[in-house]
Amino acid sequence: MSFVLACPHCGPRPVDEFAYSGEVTRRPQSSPTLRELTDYVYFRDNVAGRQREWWQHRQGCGEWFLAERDTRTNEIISVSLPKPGT
Amino acid sequence: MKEIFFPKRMWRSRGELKRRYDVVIVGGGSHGLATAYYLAKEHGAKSVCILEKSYIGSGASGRNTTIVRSNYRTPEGAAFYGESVRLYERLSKELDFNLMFSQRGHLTLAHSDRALVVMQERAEVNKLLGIKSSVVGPREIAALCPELDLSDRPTWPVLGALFHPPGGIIRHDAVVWAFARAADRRGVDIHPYTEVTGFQQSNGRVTVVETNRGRIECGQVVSATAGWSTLVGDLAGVRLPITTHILQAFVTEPLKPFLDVVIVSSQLHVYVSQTDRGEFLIGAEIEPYTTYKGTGTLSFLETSARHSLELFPQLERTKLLRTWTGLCDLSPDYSPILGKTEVDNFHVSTGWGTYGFKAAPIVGVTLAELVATGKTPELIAPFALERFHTDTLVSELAAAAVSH
Amino acid sequence: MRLPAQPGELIDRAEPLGFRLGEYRLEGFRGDTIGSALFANGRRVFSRSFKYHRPRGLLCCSGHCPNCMMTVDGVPNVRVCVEPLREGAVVTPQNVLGRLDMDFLSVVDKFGGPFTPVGFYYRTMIRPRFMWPVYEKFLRGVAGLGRLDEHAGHSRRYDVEHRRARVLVIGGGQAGRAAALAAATAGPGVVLVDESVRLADVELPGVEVLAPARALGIWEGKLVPVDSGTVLYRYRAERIIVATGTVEQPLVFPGNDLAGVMLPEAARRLIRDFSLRPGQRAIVLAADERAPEIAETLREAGVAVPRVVDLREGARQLEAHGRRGHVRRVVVDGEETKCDLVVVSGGRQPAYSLLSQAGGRVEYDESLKVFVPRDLPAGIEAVGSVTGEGIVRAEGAAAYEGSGKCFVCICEDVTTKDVKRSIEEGFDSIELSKRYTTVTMGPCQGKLCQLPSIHLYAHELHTYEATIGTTTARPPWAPVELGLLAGRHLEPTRRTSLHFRHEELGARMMWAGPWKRPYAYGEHPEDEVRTVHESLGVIDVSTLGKLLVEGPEAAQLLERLYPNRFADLKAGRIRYGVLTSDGGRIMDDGTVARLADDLYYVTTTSTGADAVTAWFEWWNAVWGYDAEIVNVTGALAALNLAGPRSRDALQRLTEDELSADEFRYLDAKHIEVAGVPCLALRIGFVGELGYELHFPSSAAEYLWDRLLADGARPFGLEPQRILRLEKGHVIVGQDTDSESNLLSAGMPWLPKMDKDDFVGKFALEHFAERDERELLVGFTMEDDVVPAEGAQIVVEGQPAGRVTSARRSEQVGAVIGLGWLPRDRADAGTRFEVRVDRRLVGARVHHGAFFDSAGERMRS
Amino acid sequence: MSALYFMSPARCTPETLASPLERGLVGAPESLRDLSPDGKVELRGDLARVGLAEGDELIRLTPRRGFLLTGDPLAAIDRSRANGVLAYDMTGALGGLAFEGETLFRRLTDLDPGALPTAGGFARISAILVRDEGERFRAYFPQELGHYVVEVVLDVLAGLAGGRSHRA
Repeated sequence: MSFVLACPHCGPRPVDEFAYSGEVTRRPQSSPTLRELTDYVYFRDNVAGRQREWWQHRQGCGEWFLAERDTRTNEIISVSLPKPGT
Repeated sequence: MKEIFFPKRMWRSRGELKRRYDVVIVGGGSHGLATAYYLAKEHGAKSVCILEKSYIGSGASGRNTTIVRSNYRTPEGAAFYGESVRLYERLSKELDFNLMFSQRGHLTLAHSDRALVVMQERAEVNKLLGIKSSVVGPREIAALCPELDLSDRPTWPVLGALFHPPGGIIRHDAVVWAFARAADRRGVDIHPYTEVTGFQQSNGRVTVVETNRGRIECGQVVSATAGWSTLVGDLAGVRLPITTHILQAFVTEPLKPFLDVVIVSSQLHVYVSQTDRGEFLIGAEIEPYTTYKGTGTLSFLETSARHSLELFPQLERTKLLRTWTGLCDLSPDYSPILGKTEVDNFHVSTGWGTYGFKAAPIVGVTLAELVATGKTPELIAPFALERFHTDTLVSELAAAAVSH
Repeated sequence: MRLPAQPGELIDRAEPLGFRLGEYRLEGFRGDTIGSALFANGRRVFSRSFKYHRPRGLLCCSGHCPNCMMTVDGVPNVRVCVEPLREGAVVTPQNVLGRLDMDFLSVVDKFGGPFTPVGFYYRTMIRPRFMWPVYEKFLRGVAGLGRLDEHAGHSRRYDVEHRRARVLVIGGGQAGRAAALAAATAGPGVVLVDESVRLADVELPGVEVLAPARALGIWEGKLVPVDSGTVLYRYRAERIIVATGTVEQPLVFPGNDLAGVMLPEAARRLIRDFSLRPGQRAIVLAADERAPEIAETLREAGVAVPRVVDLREGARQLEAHGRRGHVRRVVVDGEETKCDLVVVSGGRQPAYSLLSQAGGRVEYDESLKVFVPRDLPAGIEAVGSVTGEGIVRAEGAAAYEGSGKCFVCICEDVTTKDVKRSIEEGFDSIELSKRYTTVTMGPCQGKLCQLPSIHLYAHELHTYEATIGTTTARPPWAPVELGLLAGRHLEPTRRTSLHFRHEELGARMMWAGPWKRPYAYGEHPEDEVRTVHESLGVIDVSTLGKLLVEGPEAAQLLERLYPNRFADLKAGRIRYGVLTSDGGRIMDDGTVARLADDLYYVTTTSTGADAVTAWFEWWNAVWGYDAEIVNVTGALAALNLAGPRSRDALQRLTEDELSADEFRYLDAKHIEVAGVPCLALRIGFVGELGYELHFPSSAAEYLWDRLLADGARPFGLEPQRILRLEKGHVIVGQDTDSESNLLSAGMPWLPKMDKDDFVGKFALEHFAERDERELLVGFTMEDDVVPAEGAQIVVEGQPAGRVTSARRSEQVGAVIGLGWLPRDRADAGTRFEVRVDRRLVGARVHHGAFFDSAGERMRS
Repeated sequence: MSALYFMSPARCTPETLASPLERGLVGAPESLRDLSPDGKVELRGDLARVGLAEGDELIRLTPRRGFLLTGDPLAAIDRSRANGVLAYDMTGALGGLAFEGETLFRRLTDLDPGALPTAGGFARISAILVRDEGERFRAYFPQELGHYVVEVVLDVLAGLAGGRSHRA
């Protein structure tokens, strides 16, 4: 068990209940160059610091949400529900 | 041998930074030190330094589970690691330091027929490349490792295994120290507690390395900083396809010899070996989320203890003594990223996931050649960073999960 | 042997317990530890040391050091000083060649010194190379401590219990008890954990006392696992108060490891807890203020104390000598005293480990000369001597001079000479030297050697302890049995509603992803294949992932998730779909049936259900279509009824019309079968006329029984694999891997590139512009050999491709398969070679199905 | 007729139905009760608009996702859908087990027994946990894991009773 993550609906739960889906990326809008595409598919900021990332409360309510976490300390700064289409 | 009676310094004590080095290697782990050593030995490089932010071997080199093997899935990977094992076999003698390379055989267990197929594929690729590797059934496993629970009692009974006789364990710290000593004796300056804080560039080349102890002009730069390679890359403006994760391991209290071979189970996400000191060394898979915080997790201890006992129920009253974590740089295809980048004289060794230690000597040989000649050796050409721009990956994923 | 009853002694003299030490039968009392009982029987040597095999006796008597490790009832490395005595216990010494008091391996101690300095193994046994395995075998043999019983295991039951505490107090000394009582005034939920058996009966109003039990660490989220023997209590606390006190530190001087050299607490426990006299004639050596108090305790127990040395007065030379490992005399600055007990106090080091794990900083306190915890994280507090409070500064040499081996680290047999040598050799940081000398890496994990070794480093390097710093404190605080961490061994196993029917029918069950599935029902899977071709087979496909996608924008969602088109699919019709990643790689496949304008029924592979559900949900969280995704995998059983007789057989169980005109290939219909409402899909993975029935899982056994009674013969996964291979159907994840895409895997017809967008479209656009290096194609073997799945396709001696599926097919009359071939060898009819059992066997590329290539049978 | 009528065990002839826990619970203590046949409906949409019948129990997982435990799932589905809330019959999807004892609960899950009902980790799988009066609990979990759950619960009970395993 590692750090505790607060699900927007269920509250604080051990991180093992959640699925992690990586840092928030920007999908190219239309027919990107190969370079733009591979940058989106493979390359990551991988910051040591505050990172916006996707989580799903897989073992609980099932919601996908966004968290802002400091990757140096695993401190969760905030969680929020996604605003689709943005 | 005579150093037993007449102790001699392994390396010079930390000196002042010189104003300029031809080659600046960032990272004083097995990769950086090996590169420095081969640069000096094979290419006569006279002006090489290592910058290490902590003590040498403080990162992944000193935190791995010391397993060495070459039974990879891709022909590119198997050929590369095959050469690494061959180098390791000669290394104690070459460096006159006993690395205690214990080639006691490596068994990757299959608990499903799907896993057996993947092993079959690895075995076939390996055989074609001259690497000893074969799929064995329960009877042969029992002969190789009578201690293993091969009954139907476990939730995931053992169906077969990939047997790799040259695989084994090596004393990881000794590899670091032996390379450091050899590099030092050939004139490489090792600067521990020296952290890189920036790079100055002109005309697409790094010209100056800035550190917490001052600046260095440089000819070429090699970054071999597992765990932190994204951050060092960022300083040079080189974006990498890397995420950073923790990997954990633990040892038990020492026991008399019990387990000779190295046992790995991808299904159970656990690998078990017994060190020459008698400790059982047990590791698992990386944590799924990215982090730079090197604290371990209780669930890792619980899960890997449970899974180890599925394989070796005899260990139930054996006591866990010490745990640790290390940072891993994960690449999208589970193959390393090695060689040139878009900054002309900035080279990387990264993306090793959990496999970096196994490759130290061959990384040293090939990166030294690249730095010295400017040409990418054929053995590492498939692992160029560029493959992620051209989308031609070298996927070890099918063989991955846990394959230590 | 025992002293008169001491106040508060733990032993019950009315209840003697018999036990064995090797061939001797000995006796102790209930309440004794094995260690105290052995001591009462005159035993002074308990073990042999790790490297030099020196005789070792009780040192800490607190379960920290390895000196009393023995094998008890077959369990190695038991610290007998804290292990309760049981009737009939069998105790055997370990790490001994011979007897405890006559260990042949102690030759290493006598003569090995100059040959075996620190790190000697790195310098030796290098040449000749072929001898190393022989040397190594010897090295391994002499290393290690206890011997594991290879037949042990499953001897104990371990459980895990999750608990919560408002306030968790760790350590039941004065400070801990006071803190617990104070916390209890604010309400319930206060728990106090202590290692001592003495706390077991202590009553503190409003406090739950858990003892003897040991907090193993403080993990993120204020998670504290507590070891109580066979139950691991996982506490989640709102507030944690650490009151772990201090650990007594030994002194470093020649002979400091002889049996009879003890820490004050060891002597005190022997006297107070077990009414034992720790020796007859004692010398007290203290670097702190405790010398008079220790001497007083000893004298009260009838021990003669001829000499009490306060080391703060500046002794320089100090050494102990012994005979056969027992201390006999001590020399201080040239003055010799005979004795059989030396009680040493090197001061007390706060037991800060838990605080440090929790994120607290550890700092050297120059005035106290110990490391103290600072800057604790929120919700974590420290009280009592663990903070440094009440500790008196200890003054003494980092190491006393004299002749003989002088141990900094008892566990690992590391001497001051070793440490000095490591520094000389360049291992000049605490972490480097620790790795080289192994100081602090033994069973006590630095409890007794970290502070002394840091003093020594500081002294040798002419620097300050604060500069040297400590090594990282990592959990666990004390060694813990793997069994306790593991807990119960049961693992989730998914079983279909028909699992027990399969078992009753004698199916060989196998793991398929997270599911158990029948491999085949008999010895000959080909018989089951024949049944499907000739008459009627039925397979349990309940493991298929099943998803509902419903809502006004369900069509748009699927249209964007899949490369092919689903918006134009008519209600009641089915279409095959493949999911790709945004990198264009194949992820999963299955069928999509449109049940109504705004309702789709999606199937996935058996292992893909959860991942595909999460994948759909994630994309929809990004896009926000008005559509719901509901995973109904477990709600529905699914049976695939296949074979030329399937229509007739099914028709007998339903009143709904099944004729070829009414119920066409790729139709989805609601029918009622034997009183069970079903969604029937006319699809044909196995290539014969077939119906896939999806219906409530609770009716599975009933419907299965009815179908079998009507003549359907069950077939398993293996026959299904043969059947689909005959059709050239791909199994995603077997024939494809993480790099396969729709173009290379032979499905260029599938993606609809004129759609505005779909996941993977951008990548496919680029794939279309390049030539794939390799292609997935079918093949037939020239000989009747079946290559292993994974076999290599060889071109000029090099691996050039691989077989992903291969089976012998009666129907085709040949060995057939699928595999990846280089593009220039992938044309139909091209000959290539596969490596089978060390030889190369020819094969020819075959495109399309191997059998009924027009698909007439499944459409019939 | 709803396009999803094949989801509902209630539309099957009653004698065709079986419970996933049936075999596992043979000989089990009476404190364990099989709730698998009870009606369970998954709801998607504005939960405030769900009309509840007497005895219906609504478990809210998110503002737009909930479970309805109901004696008459068919009626509940019709009512919900009429109110614009999507409803799915999950009666066959979820096994259900009632058990007693907070210690048993604590040996199965890290969830806070004071914060039920909720969904979360339970016996290394995912479940919905409900607390009834006193120390009585209910768990609902994927039916394909039903045998496993019963095995785990019986095993823990054996441990609490001082035994080694319910099989040994």
